[in-house]
Amino acid sequence: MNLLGQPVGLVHYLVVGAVLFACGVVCMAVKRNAVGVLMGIELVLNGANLNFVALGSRFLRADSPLALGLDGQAMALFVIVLAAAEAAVALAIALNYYNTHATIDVDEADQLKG
Amino acid sequence: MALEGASTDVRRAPSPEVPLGAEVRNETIAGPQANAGQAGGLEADRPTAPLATQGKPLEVAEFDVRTDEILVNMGPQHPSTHGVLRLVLRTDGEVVLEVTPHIGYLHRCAEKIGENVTARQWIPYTDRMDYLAGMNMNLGFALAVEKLLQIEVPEKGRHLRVLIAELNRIASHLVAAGTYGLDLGSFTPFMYCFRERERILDLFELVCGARLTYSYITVGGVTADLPPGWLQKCESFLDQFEPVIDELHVLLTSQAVFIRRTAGIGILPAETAIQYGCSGPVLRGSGVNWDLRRDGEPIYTRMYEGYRWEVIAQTDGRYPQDHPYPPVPKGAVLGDSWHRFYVRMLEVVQSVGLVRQAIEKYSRARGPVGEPIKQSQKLPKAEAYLETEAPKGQMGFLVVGDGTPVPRRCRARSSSFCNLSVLSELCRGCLVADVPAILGSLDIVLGEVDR
Amino acid sequence: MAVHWHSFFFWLMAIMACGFALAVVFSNNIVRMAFYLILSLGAVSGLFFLAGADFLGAMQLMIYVGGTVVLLVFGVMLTARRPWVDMQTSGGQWVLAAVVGALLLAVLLQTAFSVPPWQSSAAAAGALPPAAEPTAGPLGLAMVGVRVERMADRPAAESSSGLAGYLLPFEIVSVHLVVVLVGAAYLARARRRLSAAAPARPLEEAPQ
Amino acid sequence: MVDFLAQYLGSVWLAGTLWALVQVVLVLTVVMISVAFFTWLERKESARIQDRLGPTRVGGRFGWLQPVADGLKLLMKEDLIPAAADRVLFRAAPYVSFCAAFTVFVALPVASGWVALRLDAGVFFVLAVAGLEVLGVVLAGYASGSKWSLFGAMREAAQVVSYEVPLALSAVVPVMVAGSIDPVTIGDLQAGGFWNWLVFHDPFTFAAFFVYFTCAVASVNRAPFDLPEAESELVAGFMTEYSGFRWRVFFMAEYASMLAVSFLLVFLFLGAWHGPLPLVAGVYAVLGIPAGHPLAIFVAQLAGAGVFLVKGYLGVATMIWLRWTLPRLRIDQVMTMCLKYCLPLSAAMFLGAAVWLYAFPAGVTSRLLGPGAAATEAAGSPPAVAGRTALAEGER
Repeated sequence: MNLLGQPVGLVHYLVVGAVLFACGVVCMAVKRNAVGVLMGIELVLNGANLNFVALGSRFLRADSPLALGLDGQAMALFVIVLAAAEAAVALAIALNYYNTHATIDVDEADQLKG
Repeated sequence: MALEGASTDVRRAPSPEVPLGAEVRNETIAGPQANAGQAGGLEADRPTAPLATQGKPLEVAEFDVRTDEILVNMGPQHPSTHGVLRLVLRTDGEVVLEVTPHIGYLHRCAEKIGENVTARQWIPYTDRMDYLAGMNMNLGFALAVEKLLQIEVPEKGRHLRVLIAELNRIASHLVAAGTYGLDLGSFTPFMYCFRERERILDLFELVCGARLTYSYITVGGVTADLPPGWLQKCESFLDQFEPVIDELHVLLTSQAVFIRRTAGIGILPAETAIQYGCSGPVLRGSGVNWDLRRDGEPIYTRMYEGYRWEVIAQTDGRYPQDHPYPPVPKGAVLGDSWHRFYVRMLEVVQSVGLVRQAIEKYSRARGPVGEPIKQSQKLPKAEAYLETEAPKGQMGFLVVGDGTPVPRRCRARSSSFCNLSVLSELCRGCLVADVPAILGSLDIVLGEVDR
Repeated sequence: MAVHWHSFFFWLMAIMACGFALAVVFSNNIVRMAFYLILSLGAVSGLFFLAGADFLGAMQLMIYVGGTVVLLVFGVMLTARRPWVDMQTSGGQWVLAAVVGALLLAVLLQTAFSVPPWQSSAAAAGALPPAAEPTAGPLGLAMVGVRVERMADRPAAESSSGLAGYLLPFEIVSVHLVVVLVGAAYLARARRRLSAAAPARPLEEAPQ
Repeated sequence: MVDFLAQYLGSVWLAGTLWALVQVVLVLTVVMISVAFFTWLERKESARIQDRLGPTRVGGRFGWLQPVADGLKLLMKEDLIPAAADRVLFRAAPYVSFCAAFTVFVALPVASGWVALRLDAGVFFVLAVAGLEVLGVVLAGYASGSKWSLFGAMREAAQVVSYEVPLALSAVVPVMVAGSIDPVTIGDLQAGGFWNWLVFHDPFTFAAFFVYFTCAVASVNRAPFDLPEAESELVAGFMTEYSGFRWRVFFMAEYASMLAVSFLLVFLFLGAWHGPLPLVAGVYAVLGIPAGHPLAIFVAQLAGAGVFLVKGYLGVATMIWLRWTLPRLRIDQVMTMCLKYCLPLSAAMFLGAAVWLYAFPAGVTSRLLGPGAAATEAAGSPPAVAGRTALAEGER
C-alpha cells in the first residue's frame, strides 16, 4: 500500500484525532501528577479540535453537503480559547493544592477542605 | 557626627579584624576552611538540604506560594565578583534573603612575609594588595615606616608623592566606574575607562618601568625622580582626560537606566557605615565628611598643605564642588549605590585638580625628592601605625621594629575588607540583580581583602 | 515513485503528533512530558495548516504551544521538587487504563472509518491545500456576526437564516476569559503579609 | 515557476520538489548569511562605539571572515553536558529555539510576491512562531541542572510571555489600519513614498511603532532586556552550561529572531519593500518602460528585496546600538515596564487607531479636502483598502 502516493482524506484526520483522544484519556487515567492530568486534558481537546477542523476543511470535504465549513474552525477556535482558560484555572488550583498539601499527587486529594 | 568607629585608633589595629558590626558572624569571615561543614559549603549546596538558619530569621515579604529557598554560589568564578570572592546567596526566587561572603581565595601570607624581609623589601608586597592602586599602597607603608623612623621626606618629594598618589587614585576610580558599568550590563564605559587608565599606566611606566606593581614610592622618598619631559606628558593627559569625564557622566551617572538600577539600592546609613568601619568613598557616599587627607595624622596631612581641595561628601544636601555634572536625581537616597558612585566620579575631578596643583608645586620646589633608606637601616624598638586615604578607603599599616632591619610584625588594615563586611547588611531583601550592583558600588579589591 | 507531498507531510505530522502523544503517556518526568506535549501540539498545528486552516494553525501555535505549555512549564517549576517528581502508577492502574484506552480507541476508529471515505476533487487531483484562500478575515467577521463566506451565494434579502455568526458565543467567551483571568489570578495570588520589618525598598518599582 | 520547470524536467512532481528545495535553500541561506553578518556587525559596531577597531585580520582588512573563524572555533570546542543535566532535553533545547527562529522566515515575503509560503494569517503566524523560541530557552534552563540556568529560564518565561501581549497588540494596530494580516497585502498597501508608510498613517500607529520596537527588543532578549542571559548577574543565564556548537545554535537563534522581529517591524510600519521614495516606478515612468513587463516586475522585486533587507538590517543595527549603550534593567523594572507602560499604551493605541479609522475612513486628507477628494482617493486606493471598505459595507 503506497501511503505516500495517495491523497489524504477525512478519515486520516479522524484516525489521528482518535489516537490523540485515546492517549489523552489514558494519560488522564494513569498520571498521578495534577499537571500530568492537565496534559491529558490538553491532548483530548486537541483530538477533538482536529476532528472539527477536518470536518470543516474545504480541502478535505468541499464536495460534501455535510462539510462544516467555517463553523468547524470557529468551534475549534472556541475550544482553543476555552482550553487556555481552563489550563490557567487548573494551574491556579494545582498551585493552591500544592500550597495546602505540599504535593501535587491527585491521589492524595481525598478531602475537600484544605 | 561621632567618628569613633572610623577613627585611626592605633590600639585597635593589630587585633584580629572583626568588623564592629556584631551582626556579621565571625565564622562567616573566617575563610573557606571554616565553612567546609556548613550548609553553605559546596557539598551541601542542594536546595533540599535543610538550611542552617544562622542568625535571626529574616523578615521579608512573605508569599503564600510555597517556594523553596535555594542556596546559590556566586563566585569564585563569577563574572561580577571582581576577583575570587565567593558569595553564598540564599534566595527565594529572585529575592535575596541573605548574602554570606566567603573570602580567602587570594590569601598570600603577605603579613607573615613582612616579618622575614626588611621594610624596604616589603614594599613590593604592598603593591599586590590593592593592585589597582599600587602607588597608594606603597605610600601608606612608606609613611608608616617613616613615622617609625621619624624621618620626613623633603618638600619636593612630598609634592611628587601627592602627584603620583592622586594620579593613581584617578586610575583606581576609573576601574571602579568602568567595572561598575559592566556590573550593570553597560559595556562601553568600561572600555572608555580602561582606555584612560592605560594612559595613566603609560605615565607610570615612564616613571618606574612597571605598569601594575610599581614599588615606586618607597621608604624615604621615591626610587627615582621623574624623567625629563614627564610633566608635560602628564599635563597633556589631564587636558584630554577632563572631557572624557563628561562622557562617563552621560553614559552612567545621568543615564536613566543607570539611575533606576542604582538610586535607592543598597542604602547604607551613616551610622551603619561607621559601625562597620567603612571608609573612603563608601563612607563619604553616606554623607560622612571624613577624609584622612584632611583629618589624618600630621605626617600624612602635611603632604596636602597648601592644596586647594575639599572633602567630597554631601553635607546639608549638597556636594561641595561647584561642578557642571548632573545633579542628584530624584529617587537617590544618601548612602545608596548611586551616591557612592557619584562620590568616586567627583573625586576623579578633584584628583585632576590636585594633580595639576602638584605639578605646579613640584616644578617650583627646589632640592631633592628624598633618598630611599638603606636596606640595612635598623628599625627602632617601637611601633608605628598609620592610616592613609587610599582610593578604596583607609589603608592602615602597622610596623613593629625590634632593632633589626627586619620588622617584628607587619600588619595591614584593609579598607576593602571592612567595606565588604557591610555587604550582607546591604543585600538583605534585595533582588539577585542588585547584588552585583551593590557589590560593585563598594568597589572592593580581593588582593587587599585577602592579602 | 512520485511522492504526494501533501500526504508526505500529513504522515510526518500525524506520526509526530501520535508518537509524542504516546511519549507523553509513557514518560514519567513531568518536564519531558511537557516537552513531548509541545511537540505533539506543534504537529497538530501542522495538521491544521495542511487542512487549509492556517489562521487556526497559527492560533494553535500561539495559544496552545506558546501560552499553555509555558504555563505548564511554569507550574512544573513551581511545584516539582528535585529529584524530579515521578509518581509511579501501579501496574493494575496501567492495565485498567490501557484496556479502557484501547476500547475507546477501537470505538473511535470504528466511527472514523464509518465516515464516507471520499476525498474532494481538489485533493484527489493532488493540488496543494488552499493556503491562499483567506480564512482569517471570514473567521474574524464570523466572530462579530457576519458570515461573509456565505453571503456570496445568497441574496441579501433573505439574510436571517444560515448567516448567523458567532457574536453571542464570542461575547460569552470574552466575558468568560475575563472571569477566568481574574479567578486564576485570585486563586494563585501572592497573599503578602508585610511584616513590621519590611525590606528597605519595596520590590515593585524602583524610584524614578 | 513549477510549470516552467516542468516543461524541462518532464514531471510536475520533480519540478515542484525542486522548486520547494530552491525556496527552502534560498530562505535558509539568506537568514544564515544574515546571522553571520550580524555577528560581524555586532563586533564591528560595538568596536566603533567603544573606540576600538574590532576584527581586522581574518579575511582581509575588515575581518569579514571573522564569523567563519568563530564558527570553526565553536565547532572544535569540547561539547560538555553537565552531570546534573537532563541529557535528552539538554540536547534538544537549542534546536527547539533554532527551529522556532528560522521557521518564521517561511512566511515572511522579501518582496512583492516573493514569499516561500503565502499565508493568509502571515503576521499572526510570524508572531506565534517567534514566540516559540521561549520554549527552547526554558527547556535549556531547566535541563542544564544549574541554578543560574534555572534563574535565566524563569526570567525568560516571565519576560517573554508578558511581552508577547503588548507586542501582538501593537502589531495589531497597523494590521487594523491595513485591514489585513497578510504581509503581502500590508506591504503592497504602503507603496508610493514614505508618507504612505503605516508608521506615518496616524499618531496612533506612530506611537505603536515605538511600543512595538520596545517590546520586540524585549521579546528577543536584547539589552537592555537581556535578563535571561545577564552575564554580570547570572553568569550566562540559560546558556551557562552550553558550549561549542550547541551554544552556537542558541546564538544563531537569537540573531535570527532579532532579524525576524525587525523584518516584521519593516512590514508593519516602515513600508515593507518600498523605498522612501518611489524611485523604481519613477525610473520606469521616465524611461517609458512598461511596469507590467515581466522583466520590469522582476527588477522592481529585486530592488524591493534589497530595500527590505537593508531596512531589516538597520533595525538589527539599532538593537546592537542599544545593547552597547544602555545598562541592563532589573527584572522587576522589566515587568513594570511591560505591564504598567507597554501594555496600557498598546491597548490605548489600538483603541485610538480604531477611533481614528472610524473618524477618517479614507484618510485625513480626504476628510479635510472634502468628499470629492475622498472619492478619488478611494478609487485609487490599493485593493486591501478597497477590500476592507467592502467588508465594512457588508457589515452594515
